[in-house]
Formats: sequence, structure tokens, C-alpha cells
Amino acid sequence: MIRASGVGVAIDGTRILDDVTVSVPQPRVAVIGANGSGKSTFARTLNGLIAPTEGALEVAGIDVVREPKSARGAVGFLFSNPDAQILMPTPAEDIALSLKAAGVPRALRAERAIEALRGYGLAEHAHQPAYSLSGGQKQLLALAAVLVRRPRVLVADEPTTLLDLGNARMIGDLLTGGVAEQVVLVTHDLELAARCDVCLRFDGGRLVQAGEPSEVIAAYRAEFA
Amino acid sequence: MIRASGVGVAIDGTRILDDVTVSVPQPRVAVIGANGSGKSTFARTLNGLIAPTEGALEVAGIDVVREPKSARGAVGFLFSNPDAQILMPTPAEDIALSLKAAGVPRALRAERAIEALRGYGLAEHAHQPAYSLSGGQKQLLALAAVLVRRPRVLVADEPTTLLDLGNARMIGDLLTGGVAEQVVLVTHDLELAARCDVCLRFDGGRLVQAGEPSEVIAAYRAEFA
Amino acid sequence: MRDTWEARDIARVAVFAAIIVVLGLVGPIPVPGLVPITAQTLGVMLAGVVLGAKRGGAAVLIVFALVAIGLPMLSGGRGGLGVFVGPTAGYLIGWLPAAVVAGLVAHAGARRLSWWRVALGAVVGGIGCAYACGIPGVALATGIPLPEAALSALAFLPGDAIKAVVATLLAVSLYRAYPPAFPRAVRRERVAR
Amino acid sequence: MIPLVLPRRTPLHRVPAGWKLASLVLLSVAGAVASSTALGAAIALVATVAVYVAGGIGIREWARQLWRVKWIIVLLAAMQAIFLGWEAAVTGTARIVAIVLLAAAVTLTTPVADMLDALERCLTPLRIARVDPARVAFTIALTIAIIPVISQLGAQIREAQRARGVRLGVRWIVTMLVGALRHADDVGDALTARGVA
Ligand SMILES: Nc1ncnc2c1ncn2[C@@H]1O[C@H](COP(=O)(O)OP(=O)(O)OP(=O)(O)O)[C@@H](O)[C@H]1O
Ligand SMILES: Nc1ncnc2c1ncn2[C@@H]1O[C@H](COP(=O)(O)OP(=O)(O)OP(=O)(O)O)[C@@H](O)[C@H]1O
Ligand SMILES: O=C(O)CCCC[C@@H]1SC[C@@H]2NC(=O)N[C@@H]21
Ligand SMILES: [Mg+2]
Ligand SMILES: [Mg+2]
Repeated sequence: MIRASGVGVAIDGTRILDDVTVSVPQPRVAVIGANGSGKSTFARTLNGLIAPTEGALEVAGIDVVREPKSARGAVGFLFSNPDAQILMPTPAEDIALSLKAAGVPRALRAERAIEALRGYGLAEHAHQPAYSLSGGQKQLLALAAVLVRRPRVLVADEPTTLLDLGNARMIGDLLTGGVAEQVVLVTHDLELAARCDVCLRFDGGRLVQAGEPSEVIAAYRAEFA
Repeated sequence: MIRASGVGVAIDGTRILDDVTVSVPQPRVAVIGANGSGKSTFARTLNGLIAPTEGALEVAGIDVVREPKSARGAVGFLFSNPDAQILMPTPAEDIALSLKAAGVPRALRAERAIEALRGYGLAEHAHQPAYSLSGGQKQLLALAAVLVRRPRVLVADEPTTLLDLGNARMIGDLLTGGVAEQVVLVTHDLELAARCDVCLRFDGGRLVQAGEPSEVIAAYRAEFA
Repeated sequence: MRDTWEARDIARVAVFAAIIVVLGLVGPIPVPGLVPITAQTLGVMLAGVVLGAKRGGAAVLIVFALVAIGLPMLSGGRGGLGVFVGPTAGYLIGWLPAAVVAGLVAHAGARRLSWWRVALGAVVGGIGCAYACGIPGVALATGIPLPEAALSALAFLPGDAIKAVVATLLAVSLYRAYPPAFPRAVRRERVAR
Repeated sequence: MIPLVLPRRTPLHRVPAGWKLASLVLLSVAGAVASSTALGAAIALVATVAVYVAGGIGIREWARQLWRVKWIIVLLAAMQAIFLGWEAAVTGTARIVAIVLLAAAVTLTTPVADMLDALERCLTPLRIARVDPARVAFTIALTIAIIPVISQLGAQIREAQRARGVRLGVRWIVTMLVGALRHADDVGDALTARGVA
């Protein structure tokens, strides 16, 4: 459940997100809109990466403005560039890092990491340099590293960029298949957006539409027809 | 006109492109296929960035294997990561760099650069740091820097990644609107591929299908159904 | 004022350490000699004048750590503990004060980046400090008297002078291309984006 | 980026990293004090052979390491001979070569992960200066993960120059710095989002 009321973000005096008010109880949420419309900024407020400069925001029952730290614990974030989110030299170490942040004792981490990698078909690559993985495998690893902490909400910013049809489907299936209580997908991939339960459309830093994905996508397409 | 016969690329003993034989006279060529199937490798051979280790390749009447230098002059290349191809601090300087390489005398470069930027709606950003442009604007700038040299053939590797519907259409319209004698678009965006005259599909380093875009795309989609 | 390190600072230190390493790979081929002539010193100067004394120095320390734990991160694929006990160890250790002093001179008290401060930082830090550690290091390890050891450092002077000039040009150009690369204090008059 | 560690296991691999490091420090101090005579220098060189052979590294690896520092040996000997005379040149060079080879022996037989742990332990006293050793070790690992990305960025920039038919000279470094620092911001965000920094 996301509850935003009058959420705004201003950086150096320019307002890049303005008066976003919405309640989203649906489990699968798509966020669409033009480049620079404020989608990523909104997504980042959801787990406290950016603090709203005005308004109130609650995600999974947590007041994000007052408790950004617990928001980050409860809300996982997947970025579009896997190179920037794979933080350790090998997949096993990368997953272990997440486990460490989740407070799993050192002795258990290695085994639990391999187990998690197995779930994504990456166990055989556990100890090979992460940079040598393919694009799709890297994105899978990034997803695994986020999900291993069992976040209640998962926010993903353009997760299928640069992936082929097969990999995009696989990641899309995972993301829309109930990996968390609520999943928020920021995307330009309108096929992916159509698979969600509700769709939010941003324009010029404002939330301009929220509703049935088919309708919202049609309205977005109509803008450029 | 692209004429490839038995083109292969082996790096460190692994063959990443294998026996590609095809003649493509159509002006708009789409290249699709799975991640790691060899699309980018094929695209790079077209302007001599990668030399085929076997076979013969001719682009716009130039033997790419024997004359990689003149191939690079006649074949422009647009990469998907604009950050790596915007080489100067400001848009005006970046275009001027291309003009310098094209042999335009120094005195004329500044003016010609602004003129070129105007054609892409970037004139007012000519002297602002390039990093502060939006994703779509950066991609436009990269395209302008390639096209200002008037290449006979343009190869673009995933040019619409991260762009919104409007920007993707705009770049797509430009690329499919006759900016060069022949345009080769490597892409995961099947809507873009559908707008071409012919479509090549790669799989495992081999060209597996070449023909009517609708048919080739349907076959590609069927693989993952 | 307490200087707090955020996640982005850690990332910048790591990225700059990586840049110093990468400059060792693409840099000029090290000529055979006691101490290699390397583009990595250019990276050390840049770390100081871009990130500032603390973060620039931290980036150099990370490179030391990578070398010490046995990774071939120095030019020519060298590394391991050997380079810290050999006759050239002084020059290597000198990278730390080099980056710190270059950063101090280039940034301290400045409200915006000026080319002459950067140039001074590159010369005093990148050349002065490196030699101030390297020459005694050679003397200590070999027993050669200091003046003679100092004489041998002249071999690097032309290269290092060029690197100081290049570091200045690059830093000034970076200031135009991407002001957020620099600490806020030296870009107060710029619009931050 | 292949570590300088020998891939095969030797008996010296089993010795804890801390012990090896401590002995290296002791030996280098002892060497500096004791080997200023011809006999001392000879003992130092023989001792390194002994360490390599007894530790299971072997005399061939010893010779390989010696060959790697051949230029240092030649120049060192020449300089010392000019300034200090022949005898001092021989003993001085032997002493330095011995200690460099011993240090190399530690590197050759200690896996990077063990060395990283040892380093972390060495840094514990720095807690007083508010330096967290675990955070330092983490930054080192982060750097190892980032190096291939930066090196790839460098390759992309070189490729873009070739494709556009332009030559930037050293100015390519500016493009790399911009890309690398923007990448750093993305990495920083990922660190925060993952709750690890
Ligand atoms: N740190 C910042 N400082 C200043 N302006 C910013 C900052 N971050 C974003 N902006 C601006 O805020 C606006 C919204 O950016 P945001 O990244 O949220 O857009 P987006 O909808 O995610 O776009 P895209 O589809 O291109 O990812 C843009 O105009 C951007 O330039
Ligand atoms: N320089 C290289 N050295 C070794 N292998 C390489 C190199 N470049 C590419 N490859 C390998 O060649 C294969 C084809 O790569 P290529 O980049 O052409 O694929 P692609 O079809 O463009 O994939 P994507 O859709 O992910 O961009 C991949 O398996 C890749 O790992
Ligand atoms: O790679 C190493 O072992 C350390 C090299 C130290 C190089 C010194 S720093 C000052 C001088 N300028 C150079 O180009 N090389 C030396
Ligand atoms: Mg965005
Ligand atoms: Mg590709």
C-alpha cells in the first residue's frame, strides 16, 4: 500500500516533483511517462533515496519521510544499469553483501548465497567474475541481490532495458509474479506496463493519471499519435 | 548495399560471428536477436571497427576488410550509450570535433556546428555542459555528431534505449526517414524493427533469417511463446 | 565542521582508485629502469585536484591496498608486497602525500577552481612530494648518497612536467564539462545540477 | 587482473597470512642490519632459495621472480658500483633482491581473500581515528568490482573516437572522468538502496 499526499521534491529551488497525491493498494503498479517527467524521482522517494521536500508519504505502513532507514529495509530497489548495482567482484560475494546488511551471521552467508543464486539459475557462475556475465544474467543477479533480503515492496526503475525478448519476459515474469507484497515498475516498455494491475502516468513532475493500465497506456500513446 | 559472404569473427579462438552470407540492397535494415547473439559484433564489422577474421564484406561499394579506414569514413556509427560518445564538454564543441575530422576549416566550424544543432532543436543548449542534457537530447546530439559528416551508411546500435515514446518516435522517424543511403538499426525495440524494409535475425553468432520484417519478428516472438 | 562520508563518497573513492589502475593498463609502456615512468602518476595528481585531499588520498590508499594484497595493479602488471620493500617503494609511498598536497593546494580556501592553483597543486604535490619521498627511499635502500639519488630523479622530470601540464588541462576541462565532479566548496559560483 | 598468487597449493599456502607478514617484517629488519657484509648477503640469497624450495614454490619460480626484476638488479648494481664501489654494490643488491623475493613469496602463497582479512585485522587500531576496517575492506572489494567497468568505459570511448574518425589525444581522459564519476553516483545510490553504506 502506497499513500502519497501532496508529495513534492525541489532540488536547488526547481520543483521536479509536484503535489503527488494518490493511494495505491494494488500489488502490481506500473509507472509510465515521458523522459524527465519525474518517474525516477517518484520511485526514489518510495524507499527514501530521495526525501520529499513537502507532503506525506507512507509505503507498506512506514512513514518514509520520518523513517527513511526502515523504508530502505522494507523497500528494495532495482536500477536499470546492472553494472552499477553489482557491488562485489563475484555473484556469491554480492549476494553475501546483501545478507550481511540483513544481519545474517557470517558463517551462514556463503551457503545461503549459493542457495539464492541457484533459484535464479546462477549457481554455476557463483565464483566467476561478475563482469563476465551476460546482460540478462547481470540483471538477474541484481534482482537476486535485492530479493534475498525479502523486501515487502520492490521498486524497479526500467528493469528490462537492453534485455532481449526472452530475458525481458523472464525478468518481467519474475517481477509480476508476486516476489513482494507490492511491486512498482517504472518502465518505457508498455507491454510490461500492461501486465500490471494499475498504472500511474507522470508528466512534467505531476501525476496526471492513475487507473486501469489499458486506459492509461492508451492515453499516453494518444499523446504522440 | 551490404554484401557479406562467409563473414566470421573469432576472438581468442572463440567464434562469435559465424559464416554470415547475405546481400542487403534495401535502404532500411533492422537487426534483431537474443542477447549475445552477435548483433553488435556484426554491426561493428560494417564500419571496420572489428575486422572479420574470415570472409568478404562490402558496404556501400567499399571493401571493409581491405580498406577499414575509408569504410569508417563512409559508414557512421551510433552507439547506445551517449555518455561514451559525447566526447567534448559542450554540444557545440562536440559537433565541431566531427567537423574538424571532416576537414572543415576552423573558421567555419563554430557557425556550422550551431546550424547543425538547430536542425535537432538543440541550438539553445549549444554551450551548456553536455552532461546536463536529458537522455533524449543526448541521443540526439550523438546522432547529430555522426550525421554532420554526411555518412553514406548509418549503423545504430540500440539507439532508442531509455527513450520515452515521444523521443523514441522522434529518433526512429529520423533514422527511418532517409538520413543516409542505407540505415542499419540493431534493436530490441520490435516496433522500430517493424518500420524497416528488411529484417535480419541473429542467433548464436549466425544469421538465421533475413526477410520481410513482419515475418522475421513473428518468428522471433514465436521462439518465446 | 565534521566531514561526513556518504555512500556516494565511498563510490567516488573506489571509482578514482579504479581510474588510477586503468591508467596503468593503457598508459605508456614502462621503460626499463629502476622506477617506471607511468601515466598512473597523472591519475594520482587528478585524484587530488578533483576529489580533494581526503578523498583523493583515500583513493591512493585503496590502490596501495590492492597492490599489497597481491593484485597486479601497477603499470606493467606489477604488484604484491615486493614493490613496497624494493628500491622504488619511496616513490610509490610518495603518491599518498602527492594526492593529499595536490588537493590541499588546489582547493583550500578557493571559491572556484582556478587553473594556476591546480597547476601549483600538481607540481608541488605530484612532483614535489613524490620526489621528496622517492629520492630518500632510493638513497636508503641503496646506500647511495642523497645528492646522487636526487640526480637520478631528473630522468622523470620531463615526463612529470608534461603530466602536471596535462593534469591541469584535464581538470580545467572537467570543471567545464562536469562541475559536480568537484567538491561543492570550489564551485559555489556555478549552478549545480 | 589475475592475482599474482600461484594457482597450485604449496605448503606455504597453509601458513596463516599474519605469520607470513610478521616474518617478512622481522626478516627485512634483520636483513637491513645484518647483511652489510659479503657473508651476510650470501646468507640472505641462500635463505630466499631455501624459503622457495622448502615452502614448495620451487627454484624455478625463484628464478622467474629474479628474472622479473632483472632491470632493477642491473641498474641497482651499476648505480651502487659507481657511487659505492664493487663490494658494496654486490652486497647491497643481494640484500634488496633477497627481501623483494621474500615479499614476493608471501604474495605468491597467500590468496587475495586471506590477505584482505589480514589487512582488515592490521587496520583495527585505526578505529581510534574513526576508521572502520570493515568499511575499508568493503571499499577495496568494491574497487575490484568497478575496475572492469571503468576499463570497459575506456574501451567504449576509444571505439567512439575510431568510429567518428576523430583523435582526442589525452582529452579522452576527460570523457572517461565524466562517465566514471556519473557511474560513481549510480553506484552510490545502489549502495544506499541496498542498505550497505
Ligand atoms: N539531482 C537532480 N538535480 C537537478 N535536477 C534533477 C535531478 N534529478 C533529476 N532532475 C531533473 O528532474 C526531472 C525529472 O527527472 P527524473 O529522472 O525523475 O525523470 P524520469 O521520468 O525518470 O525520466 P527518464 O524516463 O528519462 O528516466 C528531469 O528534468 C531531471 O533533469
Ligand atoms: N571482445 C570480446 N571478447 C570476447 N567475447 C566477446 C567480445 N565481444 C563480444 N563477445 C561475445 O560475443 C557474443 C556476441 O556479442 P554481441 O555483443 O555481438 O551480442 P549482441 O547480439 O549485440 O547482444 P546484446 O543484445 O546483449 O547487445 C557474446 O557472447 C559476447 O560475450
Ligand atoms: O609502479 C611503481 O612501482 C611505482 C612507480 C612510481 C613512479 C614514480 S612517481 C614519480 C616518478 N614519475 C614517474 O613517471 N615515475 C616515478
Ligand atoms: Mg528515469
Ligand atoms: Mg549488442
